[in-house]
Amino acid sequence: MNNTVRIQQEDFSLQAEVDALRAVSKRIGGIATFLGCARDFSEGRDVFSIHFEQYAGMAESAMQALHDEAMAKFDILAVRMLHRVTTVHAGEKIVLIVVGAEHRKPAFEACEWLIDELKKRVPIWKKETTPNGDSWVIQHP
Amino acid sequence: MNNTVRIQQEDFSLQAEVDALRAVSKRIGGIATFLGCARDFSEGRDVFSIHFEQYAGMAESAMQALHDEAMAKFDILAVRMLHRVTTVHAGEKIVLIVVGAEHRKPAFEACEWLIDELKKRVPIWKKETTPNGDSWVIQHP
Amino acid sequence: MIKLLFFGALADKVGKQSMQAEAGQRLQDLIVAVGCADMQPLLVAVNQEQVHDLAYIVKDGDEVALMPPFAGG
Amino acid sequence: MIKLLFFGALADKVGKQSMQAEAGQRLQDLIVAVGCADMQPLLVAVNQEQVHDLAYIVKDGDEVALMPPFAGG
Repeated sequence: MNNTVRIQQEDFSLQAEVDALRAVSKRIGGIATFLGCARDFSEGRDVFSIHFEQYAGMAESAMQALHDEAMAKFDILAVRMLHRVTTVHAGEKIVLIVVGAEHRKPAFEACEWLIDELKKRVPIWKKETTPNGDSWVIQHP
Repeated sequence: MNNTVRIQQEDFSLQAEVDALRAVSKRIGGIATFLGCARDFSEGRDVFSIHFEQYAGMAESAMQALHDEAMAKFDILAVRMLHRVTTVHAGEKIVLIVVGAEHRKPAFEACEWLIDELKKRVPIWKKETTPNGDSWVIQHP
Repeated sequence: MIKLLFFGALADKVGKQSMQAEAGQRLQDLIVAVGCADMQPLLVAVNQEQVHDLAYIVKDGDEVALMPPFAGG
Repeated sequence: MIKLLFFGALADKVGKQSMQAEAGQRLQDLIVAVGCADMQPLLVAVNQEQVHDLAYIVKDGDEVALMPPFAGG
């Protein structure tokens, strides 16, 4: 299977990622995932598509650092993180976080922490195409 | 697709369930899932298999009530809940909760609330087969 | 008559999964009569709805379930 | 010489994605020199690590990135 932390253009398979994580250990009893998808509506206006841009190199190493920090900080057994950098349309997948742990509580905590921190620490930007033209998105906390 | 709330013997497909949920609305921006699997080790001893038993009828209606309560309580767009009632071995899937929302926070909250409440309110029991014989599991909070 | 159901560890202890019983008695008396009074914690459902008031008098046709704490997931 | 990179809305405003600049100047002076001083909030990375001390003097071969707040996920 591919690396546990990836930034890629191509779509990914939720099933393949969760299966790869489950194969890590039979001690895994709970798997929490977060899948982020493009919506057709944001901040009160239609969105036709979203274009993602990254700081190549720094983005992947920032994600790897989050992976390592989560493994140290939470009582979890495995993490997979993926972010697409391309142009997506409504309903398409953007980001995936999968966390496996013996028990559900740390799996949920780590999963939510990882997506929150990814938004703060990983150099990726997005530009939305709307009926009124293109605009860069300012992230809300 | 099948019902959004199900108790069944057969294994299920994470992919199929998440895809069915995503098809509900293009307003869905965040999907939180919890997948519970059988572990090969619990409470300090090996576990060969886990057998699940339900109060047929009441179990599915209790799950449906949780579904409806979550839809009313959280700012979410769709929920799918499945629980298997059969004998499973280490690594096999047991339970799945999938929650789709516009934003990630309520998706996580509802997903965690649903699995917590499922354990409290749905009449399902499990018996573990260990090297020392069978024993019914007493759930910890 | 009512139908009485036992689940999980309770079914093992009682040695059966179901039995018939007389209507007109309180749940608390029924629990004593079938030898489950010392099996705590004990959850009770009447017609598939959990009940907490054990003074409830079972009616003809009721389905009463005596259950150990749930352990799904 | 150093390499200067611009991302997202900053690249649009500056009208380019990268340029060369002289080593030996402080980050805060460099930001003023390339006309980005009024583009706040502004995040800065040197050699792919975020830095907060804008008194840092850029060295020959440094890769300096000027970035708007991140918006992944």
